[in-house]
Amino acid sequence: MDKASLSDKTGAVLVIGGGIGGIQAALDLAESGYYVYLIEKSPAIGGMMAQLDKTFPTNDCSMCILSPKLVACGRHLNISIITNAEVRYIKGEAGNFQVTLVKKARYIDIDECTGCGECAKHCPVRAANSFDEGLSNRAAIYVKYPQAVPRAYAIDRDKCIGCGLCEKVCLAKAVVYSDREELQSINVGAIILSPGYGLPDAGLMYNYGYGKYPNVITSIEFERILSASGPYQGELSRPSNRDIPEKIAFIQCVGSRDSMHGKTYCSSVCCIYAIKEATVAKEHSPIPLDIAIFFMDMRTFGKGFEAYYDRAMNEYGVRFIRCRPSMIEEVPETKNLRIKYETEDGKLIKEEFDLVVLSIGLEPPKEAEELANRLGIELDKYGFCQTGNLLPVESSKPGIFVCGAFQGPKDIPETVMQASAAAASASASLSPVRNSLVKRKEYPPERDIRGEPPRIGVFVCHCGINISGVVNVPEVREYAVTLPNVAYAEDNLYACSQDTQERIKETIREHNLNRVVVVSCTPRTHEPLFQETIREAGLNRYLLEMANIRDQCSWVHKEYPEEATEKAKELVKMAVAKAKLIQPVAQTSLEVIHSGLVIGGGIAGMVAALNLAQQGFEVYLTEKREQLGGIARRIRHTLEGDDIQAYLQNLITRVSENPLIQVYTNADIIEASGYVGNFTTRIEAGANRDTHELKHGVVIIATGGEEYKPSEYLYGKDPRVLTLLELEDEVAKGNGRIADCDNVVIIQCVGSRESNRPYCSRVCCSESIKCALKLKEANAEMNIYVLYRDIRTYGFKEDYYQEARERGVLFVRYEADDKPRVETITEDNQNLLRVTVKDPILGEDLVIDTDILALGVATIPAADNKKLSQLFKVPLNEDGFLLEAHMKLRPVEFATEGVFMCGLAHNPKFIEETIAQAKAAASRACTILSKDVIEAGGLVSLVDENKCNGCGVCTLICPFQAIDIDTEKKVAMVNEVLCKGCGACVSSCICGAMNMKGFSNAQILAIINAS
Amino acid sequence: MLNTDFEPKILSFLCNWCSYAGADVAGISRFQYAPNVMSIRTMCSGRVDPVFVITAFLAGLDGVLVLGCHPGDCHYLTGNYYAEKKMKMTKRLLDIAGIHPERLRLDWVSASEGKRFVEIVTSFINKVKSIGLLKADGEDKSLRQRLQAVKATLQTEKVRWLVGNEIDLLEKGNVFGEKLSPDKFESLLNSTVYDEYIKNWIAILLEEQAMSVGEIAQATGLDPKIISSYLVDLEQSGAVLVHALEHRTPKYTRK
Amino acid sequence: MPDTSVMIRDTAKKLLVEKRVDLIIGFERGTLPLRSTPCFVRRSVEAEKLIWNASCENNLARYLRKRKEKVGIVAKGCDTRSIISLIKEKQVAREQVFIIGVPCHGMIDRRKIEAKLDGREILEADEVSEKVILKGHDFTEIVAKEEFLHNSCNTCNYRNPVIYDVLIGDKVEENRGIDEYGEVKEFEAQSADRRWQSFTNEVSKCIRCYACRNACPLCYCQECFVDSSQPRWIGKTTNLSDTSIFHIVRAFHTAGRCVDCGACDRACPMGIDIRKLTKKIEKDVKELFHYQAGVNLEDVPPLATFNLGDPQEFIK
Amino acid sequence: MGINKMQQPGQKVDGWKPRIIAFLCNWCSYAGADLAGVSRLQYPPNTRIIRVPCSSRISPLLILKSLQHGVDGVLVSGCRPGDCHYISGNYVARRKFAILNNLLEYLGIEKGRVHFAWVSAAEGKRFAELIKEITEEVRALGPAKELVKKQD
Repeated sequence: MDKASLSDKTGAVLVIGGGIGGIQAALDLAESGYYVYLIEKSPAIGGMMAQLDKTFPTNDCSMCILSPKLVACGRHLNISIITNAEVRYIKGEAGNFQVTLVKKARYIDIDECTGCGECAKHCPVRAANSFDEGLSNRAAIYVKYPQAVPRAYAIDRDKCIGCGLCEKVCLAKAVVYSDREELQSINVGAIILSPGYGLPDAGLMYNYGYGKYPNVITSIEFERILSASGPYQGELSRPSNRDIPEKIAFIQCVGSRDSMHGKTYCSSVCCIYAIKEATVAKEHSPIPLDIAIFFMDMRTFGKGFEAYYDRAMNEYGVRFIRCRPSMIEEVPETKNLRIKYETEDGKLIKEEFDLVVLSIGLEPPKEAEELANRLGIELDKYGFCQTGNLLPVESSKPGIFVCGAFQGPKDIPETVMQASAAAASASASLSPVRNSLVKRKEYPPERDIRGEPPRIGVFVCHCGINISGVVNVPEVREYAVTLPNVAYAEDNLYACSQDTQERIKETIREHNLNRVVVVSCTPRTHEPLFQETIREAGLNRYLLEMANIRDQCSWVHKEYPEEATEKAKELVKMAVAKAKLIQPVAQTSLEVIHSGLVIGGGIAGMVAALNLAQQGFEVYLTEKREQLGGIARRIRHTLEGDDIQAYLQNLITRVSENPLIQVYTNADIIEASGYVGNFTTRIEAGANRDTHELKHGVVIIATGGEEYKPSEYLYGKDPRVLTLLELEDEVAKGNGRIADCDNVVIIQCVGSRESNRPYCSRVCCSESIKCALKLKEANAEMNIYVLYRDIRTYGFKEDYYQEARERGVLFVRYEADDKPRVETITEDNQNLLRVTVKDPILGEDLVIDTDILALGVATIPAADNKKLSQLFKVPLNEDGFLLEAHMKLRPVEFATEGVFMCGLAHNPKFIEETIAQAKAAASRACTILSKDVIEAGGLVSLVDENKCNGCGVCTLICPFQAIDIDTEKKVAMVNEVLCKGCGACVSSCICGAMNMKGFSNAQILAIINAS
Repeated sequence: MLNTDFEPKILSFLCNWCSYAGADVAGISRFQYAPNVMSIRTMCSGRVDPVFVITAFLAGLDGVLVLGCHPGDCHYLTGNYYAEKKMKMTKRLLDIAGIHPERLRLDWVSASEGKRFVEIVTSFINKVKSIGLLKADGEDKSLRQRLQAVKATLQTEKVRWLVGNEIDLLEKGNVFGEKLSPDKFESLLNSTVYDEYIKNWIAILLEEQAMSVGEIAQATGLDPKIISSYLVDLEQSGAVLVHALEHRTPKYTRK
Repeated sequence: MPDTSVMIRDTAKKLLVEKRVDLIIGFERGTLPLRSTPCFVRRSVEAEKLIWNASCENNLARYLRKRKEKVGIVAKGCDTRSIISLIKEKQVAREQVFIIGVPCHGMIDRRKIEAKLDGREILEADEVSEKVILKGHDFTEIVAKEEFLHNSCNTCNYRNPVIYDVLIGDKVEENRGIDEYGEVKEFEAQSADRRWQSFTNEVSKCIRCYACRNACPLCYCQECFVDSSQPRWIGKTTNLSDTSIFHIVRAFHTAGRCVDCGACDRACPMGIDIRKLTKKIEKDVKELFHYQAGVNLEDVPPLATFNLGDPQEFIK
Repeated sequence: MGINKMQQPGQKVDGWKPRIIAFLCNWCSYAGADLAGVSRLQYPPNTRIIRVPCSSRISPLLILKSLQHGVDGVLVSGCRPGDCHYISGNYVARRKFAILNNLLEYLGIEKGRVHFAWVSAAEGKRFAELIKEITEEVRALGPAKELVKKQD
């Protein structure tokens, strides 16, 4: 690349779609030195995830984990969120696109709107609330959901009749009827598509009674019903009469694996979300529920999913019925639903349910085609974004990347991984112009307030009438003046308005204030704003305290104005008592070593290393074996037909030739120390076992996985028994003996989904279909039997399952407690390899004398994981795979900052998934490497060395490994870079030596005493 | 069948400048009319708040007559136009509540039309007679509840705002500068009034006792699914909550 | 079988002579009958002072912290459990201590004997196997030792040292068929009012002398929360609320650490039933988290860890 | 100035209103309380919320100090298991609270003075209801008696 074209690039990225994928990509990029435009077609970011109640397989509250990300995005100096916006057209090419956006009129000034909701209360229009899937109603002026970012209302022009009442009641003067659709032109170097997915049309579901019968609902409607902030406030009830549905049926594969409607792919997530909804419903319900899930194959292939499935069945007693019901009809008197189905052994059953939930599939987003046309990218035959199998986040047009369900149905962690991967790809292509467009804020020097007695300024907000409609604000202000150390108090119509910020700054100077108490709304949304204001006035940002007299007072005590006023005063008193004790908090900067260590030289490690190098960082790549390549050396091609050996050779060459990558083979990690930004790792490598001491800012663990060596089914005892990888190798070598076989049997789930190894190995179903198809290619006459428990060809791999069946591969299901039997017998002087399996449909034994028996064996974690988990203080799960910080939103990182993972070390997965995850790990790592310094400090713990006895309880308690015992002084030391400020160590400290800035014992005690 | 054994109690609101003067002329002219009409003088027919009308019904009156100046003659230029909109909406609401809308009549009587005054009064009395007694101060609890729901609906700001701005919205245009078609306005007003009325009705029913969706449906004669939908609104605004669970059926109540 | 005291002396001498330890902590005879007192032996000749009898009640683990030298310690079952707690809390390094484990038959509670003698002064006391011969001015009484043991000894399940480097004599039989938490259960069975009444009665006796704290081998905070002025947690007078909180918090501090050696109980000059609190916490820790303090070196202290399935019925 | 500071502890006075301190973790329960506000769900005004980063920040001593100060009820609420912003803070807290809860009951401190709860960021309604429930429970108990510090 020549210099001129380098400088032509633009250091900004456009992210289209504000769901969790877009949010993650935006945060990664903004943290890595790029300016991000995040556009969202609706009035708020959050996407589908905001609609979910809980998330599998941990049943975490979706909003609890999403909302901090929303807020982080909303506050980021280098993310510009543009809502109600779409792309009109683009010009230019990778590195420099000119994008024209169209911003629909919102009719609300986002900066002025306080989100109080007075307008919606009065609006005369009642419209279906699509956030609740029409199960509740909203006004024509509305906020998408209570936690929305931006938390500003919008007017639905289709519903609004323009009566003007909202303007009349809005005291913030945020309503702007003159707002018009606008075009905005932006320049970006790359584009990331994350428009999410669509849901099937009602028409597709009509056959199931949807739209006809009120008690037939979609899974997303059921999700809203379960949600505590949903239409029924989390009370499980059915729409027809709000009774609790005692008997619920889930019907799987609605709009998936459905050739009638041209949706032959599997939507990948429905099995597991149905299990989630079933178990959550059981937990929610005050009365026992009977829940049945009608399914074809139970596809719980993700990390921890199989155990989740198992719990649903055995602990929660969810009934799993392997059948697609043939008919659903309503019982008119009760509005119950009668389902007719056939059991596996052919019995016809009619059963009545109170509620039927359709587990609907994921479709391409409705706007996919238009978007593709405008951007000039290709879609696949289903309308999802076309990507190369081994280039999972690259669209057909250079410089445009894709992530999430637009690329194919997938769950949240896969989406988050792809989002980070897309960010990594975009970042790699733009690294020369990193940091060229980001904004940095300059502040006046901080005033030294040491030695000054507290002089507190109190600002009491009316919030229009939101507070003062209930609380007597002037009375609160007058009361505040009487409190000790309060030097000044005033009340403001809106504390958060721009003119009040100026007013606060002026007042700080005029009255020489050194602490500020803002008495208004919740610090969760407004603290940063006021912190910023006082910082601009030269005060340390931690010299702020807030009293929440709106969300937690005036809004919730409308009927009791006097008591609300009393409460408000007391909240002010409590805040002032704390404010008196707050101190400036210094933040220190620690330098970051701009290099990374990648452990493991398989595809995962190499892709991660290469991406880091492309992003301009030095990389040490260690591989414990002699050669790079890992387990992929044994894989010839993918199910989709990609040539893995060619890919691998190319990758090895690129890694080996990259000047920024230093490869160590035959390498072992001996010792590791340090923390994020500043690790030191000692390795022994090479034939001579030379010791190297590596200094690096981040670590990526990509130690890979291994093939389970079975003891089952005569493996190792009879040469005709092979693992799938061995069979693949034989086929690829063109072993004539194999092509001549009459019969081949493949047994699935060997060593997986067993009590001692309960997880699903995810890839084996597709691998066996891959082999079966190859064998059919070699010899179409061959009889191939696949003995399986569930066929888990999720996503587009389902098509290959169909193909295999069409080409005559026989699939025979067996039960876990009635496994196939394999024996060698001699008959007619022939040594036969005999497989016997019970055919569940015929109920009889099927006996096959096979020429080859291939085993779909488990993928097991690398033996090294254990050692590395100890060296880098990161956890393993029960199965021995590395355990991420959060199953949903932090799939490649650990609680220990600066340490990341990818590939089979995390869980069994396909190569394309490994590639995406490796890039994701690189992306997350670059958010650290791209900074010169890491800010440490803030509201963190601190140790009183005089009180500490070094007992070490805090080091055990700390989830972030932020505390160590100083071996010399025998006292605890807090690493301020790692400490996240939860305070668990403070309350756990035996000797009272731990304390915490911003929430010190003295401060909390002062609040208690002021209450 | 006409029941003539009773005399309905009628309240009339007379505008100061035309109708009241018209009634005076009727008196001066010694035109005779039935004695069961009480009159209240207002400065303008536009002053007659629909809430007054419902309050009158609740107080036991059987018919309410609102009389103002002829269109174009209003002393305050447009007061009678507003009166027309308000009464139209009130009648609609009465109809929704199952109360004969013709118990309320708006008409025009000029200062000189003594005879017309008597004719209108007489025909209105006869009309109300033909409809029958309302007796909302009597035994019929459901009637009172429905009237209360109507009254509450008439007190909501959104309903008053729409009615008060109807003329402007239709003639001058809305905040976006578009003139609304009468049909569009009508249908919005209808549905707003209906939604508010049903919600108020449910809330009033639940004030008395906790009820399930089925019981509310029975009391209102509406489909349970529709009740369920309005309950969502009421729950979200905090007006109604689940009181208790009877086996699997939740019962709702006011706070 | 040779006398335990003799064996302790021999072991101590040997350890000092071989310079395997720099200091032996053990017991010597006290100045009054039925009393022994901790002694610190640095030279082998001094080892002759060392004794062992049923008045060696003190928990010597109390003296182990902050020593630079290598220490040999005479330790009963409860002492070894305290040592384990201290090792886990990094206050003592295992390799720094040489544990001379002594199986224990229980220690005599002088207060119980004094109560029996009803004010008569003991001038001499001799232990003869399971009996104690008490002599005064004008009396001699022979009592069975087991009737006068400390409460904590009566419920003890670890009479034998849990860890040791050398064991003196043979292991003794552990208590059998005792309900360790009998008293706690009895208390639990009372009405809430009664319980509060008893608790208040007990703590109202407290004179805030902190003897309990000072005797406890695990109360080693540099600054106890009652002495803290930043922040001032509680008042220093005998105000009932302050005193109650002192006792509750001190008890809570021992959660998962207390081995029920009874040192606090013995130290209290006002006879407050401190074990009523600590024993309850011990019981709960065992029932809720399946943890017992000082029984092995491996388990993570219960309040420094968690299980996903920990009990939470009390949480709404 | 507290509403019931004028009276002696332990006395039930007409019109007496219980006072409750609620320690809420910033990420879930405090957010849940905010959501109750945004949703305008009404609950009694007797509770004073103290925001802390995590339920694990709350030590038994802070709870005892609240009781000593004279509040009639204490609530400690954190994220539901699995939701903790700090990964495991609520699990660590749960153990401490289990011991404390048992101990307080053991000492005869009335059940219903000290409450523990999990409230997620989506549970505005639950928060409002929880406060109602606790307020009622505490109201039924009357003014706090045990542990309240009387000036000597």
